Amino acid sequence: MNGYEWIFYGGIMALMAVGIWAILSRRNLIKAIMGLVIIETAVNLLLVAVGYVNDRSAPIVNGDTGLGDSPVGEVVDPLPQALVLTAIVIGLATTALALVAAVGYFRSTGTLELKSFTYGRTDETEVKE
Amino acid sequence: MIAINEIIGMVLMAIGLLFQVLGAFGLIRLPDVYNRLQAATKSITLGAISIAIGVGVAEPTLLPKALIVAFFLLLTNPIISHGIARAAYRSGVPLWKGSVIDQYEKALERSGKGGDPQ
Amino acid sequence: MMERSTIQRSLPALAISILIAGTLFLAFVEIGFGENKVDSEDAVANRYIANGTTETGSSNLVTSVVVNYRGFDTLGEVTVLFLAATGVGAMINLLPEDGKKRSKGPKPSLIMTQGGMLAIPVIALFGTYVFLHGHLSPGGGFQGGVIIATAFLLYLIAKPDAKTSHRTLSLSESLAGLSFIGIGLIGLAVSGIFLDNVIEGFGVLGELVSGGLLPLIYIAIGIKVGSEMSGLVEKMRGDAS
Amino acid sequence: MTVDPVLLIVIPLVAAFLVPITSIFMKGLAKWIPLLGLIGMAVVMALDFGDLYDGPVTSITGGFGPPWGISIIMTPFGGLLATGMIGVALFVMISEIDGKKRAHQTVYNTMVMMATTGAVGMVITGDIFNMFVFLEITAIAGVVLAAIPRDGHEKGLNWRGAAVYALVGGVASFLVLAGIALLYGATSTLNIYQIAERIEGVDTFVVGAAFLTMFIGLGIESELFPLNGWAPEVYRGSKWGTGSLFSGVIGKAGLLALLRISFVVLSPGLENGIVMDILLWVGAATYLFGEAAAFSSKDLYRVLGYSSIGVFGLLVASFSLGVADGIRGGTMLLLGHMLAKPILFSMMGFAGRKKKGDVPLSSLKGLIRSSPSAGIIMTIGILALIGMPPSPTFWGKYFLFSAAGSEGQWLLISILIIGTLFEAGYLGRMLFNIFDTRKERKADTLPLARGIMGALFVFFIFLIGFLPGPLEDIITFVIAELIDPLNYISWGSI
Repeated sequence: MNGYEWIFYGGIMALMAVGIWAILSRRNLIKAIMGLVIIETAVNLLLVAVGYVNDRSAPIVNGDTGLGDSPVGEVVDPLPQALVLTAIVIGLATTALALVAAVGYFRSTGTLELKSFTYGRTDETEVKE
Repeated sequence: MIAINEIIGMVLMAIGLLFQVLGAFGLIRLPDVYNRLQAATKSITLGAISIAIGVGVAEPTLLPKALIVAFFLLLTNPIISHGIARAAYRSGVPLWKGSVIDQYEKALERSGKGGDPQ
Repeated sequence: MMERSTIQRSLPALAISILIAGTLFLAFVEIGFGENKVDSEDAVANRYIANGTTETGSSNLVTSVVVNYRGFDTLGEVTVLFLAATGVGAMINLLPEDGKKRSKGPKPSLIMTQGGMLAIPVIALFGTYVFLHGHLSPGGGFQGGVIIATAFLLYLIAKPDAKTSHRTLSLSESLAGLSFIGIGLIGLAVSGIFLDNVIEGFGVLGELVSGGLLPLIYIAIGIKVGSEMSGLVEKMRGDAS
Repeated sequence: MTVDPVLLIVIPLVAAFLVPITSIFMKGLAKWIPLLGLIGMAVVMALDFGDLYDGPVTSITGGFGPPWGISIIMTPFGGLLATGMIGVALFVMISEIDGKKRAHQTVYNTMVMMATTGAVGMVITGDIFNMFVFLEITAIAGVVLAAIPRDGHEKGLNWRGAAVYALVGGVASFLVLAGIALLYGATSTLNIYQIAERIEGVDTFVVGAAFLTMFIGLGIESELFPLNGWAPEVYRGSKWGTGSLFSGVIGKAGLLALLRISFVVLSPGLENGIVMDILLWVGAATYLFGEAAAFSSKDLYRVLGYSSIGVFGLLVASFSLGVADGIRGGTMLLLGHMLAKPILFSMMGFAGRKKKGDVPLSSLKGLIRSSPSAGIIMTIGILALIGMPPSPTFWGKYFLFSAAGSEGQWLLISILIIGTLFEAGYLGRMLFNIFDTRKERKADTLPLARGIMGALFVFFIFLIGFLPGPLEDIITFVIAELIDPLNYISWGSI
């Protein structure tokens, strides 16, 4: 326990709470998608935070970081950074598809409001036999 | 003992940070798109360049890279903000009602409808 | 003044979000921040940090994890991007007409065209640099590909009437994806393990030619991501015109 | 004979990347490339299936064994499920071959194949982050599938379904990722078997939080109550094939992931039995909710959608009883549902294909006379879903009831009976409509491919119903995987 948990994890979880809250309470699709993006950001930050090791540098050995050499064995955990790379791409794909679906919903109904997120709504049309 | 270049770098970074904060503040407080663009480009470009050079001064190995970053910020930021402002104007975003002058409208009139004043 | 129904929805939502985020927060505080877990023999990352450079020949350890130790994930990631590009294209074709006539906008101004043309080659060069040096410096195929796609986007902004070849884009996308899988299948054929780095001892650590098959895979990824993101931009333009 | 199971993933990916090239040079061929990919998967699966009788089939990727690289562990449970998924996908794709030109057929076929690939990947991978990647492949293919409307159906419901699923699925997957970050922080590893090994040393609260995120995330994917609000929207607006894929492939993959993470990985780290209890009652509630909602719906697509939700609840409940007979019953129910539901979706899609908008129950009216083959196949499908002997569902419910009885779970039994009554109610109404020949209806021939696939699945229903014996060896492994985490741990550490 060194106090940093409160700053990093607290900030990340505040973001997460904002995102979940936005999705649950807003019926406007665009606002809900914003909530989704905020959650993505929070989780990506979370992964990087989990991999951090105090007083160590970027996981590039003898590399061209401009900050001098990082000797073997003296770097932070590279695995979560690799996972974040994947998670970012996945987040991008999800957001793009959600946005196109929102455009489609808007064009076919003229509104971005999801009237009801739940079941039981019937607007069955009479079908001609 | 902190080296003199580090102090200069720190000061530059602090100035840059100040401009960044002011820019962000302006982005929230100013009334319309065009005014907000002012805050978003002028003060934030200055802030970013100042931070970049500050980093370069404090850590001399990074100076060439910092200068390149500053150069490209200087090149791209004004172009893009110009593009955004123009697109906003062309798609009919209104000016703030307290605006006193609209030179682009006059230029458009002078060059004929739909034409492009160069 | 919020409507009544908004408040009714907001409060339970607030409760749920605070519950989830709060639980996670307490759990992560329990795990701790910045503690050194990677030096213990149990951690998988211990091997990546200690032997990553010798086992894969890449000085960027993130690259060695992304392309070599966990290359299968990266294949999945490329597939996700491919699916997103295909899916967005298909969904844009499915979009109903909204009845609005879109007039062609005015030409971009001189500043935009000239400034864009000045920046595009530099950006494209930088993107290529980033994915070619993925095993040496920060960055790699994904980042490089995205940078190249920004050059393409800038080109479309500077010259909205420019003709782009959809054919070339999807051809390079497909071929890059197939060559990624092909490199993996070489491993399967030679040593019986998919995506095995069969020539890992090749080259000197820290130089451009090193890391075995790793740079080749990252080049394929770079080309694939670049053409996919460009294709995405191009499809969206097709809708707007 | 053993083939590297990684080919189950690689072959469809090659096919997917080939689609753009083919559509440039040979446009007519492009829409059948995904079918070739699926057939390739089926061949690999058929070659590997025999080995599942001796235990899991494993493989490593990337040149490093577990825990450093990503390993593939096709347990007999995963293999059985993967076989069923590939079967459902083939059913969906082949049934559409009828010489008619359909819009967006290439994209639809590609997405069907990729959703199946992602689902198969989720059940055979041995790495928790890799499972997340495959979950995303499935979810993204699912969004695109949900956005493709039925032929001639233009009401915007497909967009609503796609948007809602994209949102909810996105939240689900990022909660799963947060859970993965938590597990990685706590155990410093990503391999499922190794997390299971180390979970007992982890703080109970951390494991509980991981269970919370995993339960919400994977519960959304497997349509568990109360996280299933999105599902009827998707079923309602999309094609019948999309409905069968969501109920037979995508949801099933989420289900197995949820069961594996809960029972194999997290359960030993928590207080004894609490995970089972939670899942048992969530499953029972889902069953009751799904069947009741199906009973009171009028649109056939939604009836079948809610019915699938109910079955997911039933499956979770029977697997979480934690006794051998419960798991045996669950496996049989799983197979029965995977065989019967696509038949119902397909025949219902055929009967209601001329309807714009929702498809009412009355569109089945007189099906037995207008198209006798469709009527007979659908009748058998309905009876198999209720659990008439001899069908897999009959065996499933038989084992489930005996397991619940021997455990003394009388509340569960009464819930099961009430749910089954609801089920019989709406399925009976469908039967009644099929045999209602009072009104004349024009003759309607079932397309050949659709009829053949339906008959094939009917054949499988009878085969498993009459001869459940040969599956017993595999079911033994299923029970071993879910009851004792040590089995999975020993399979995983190759």
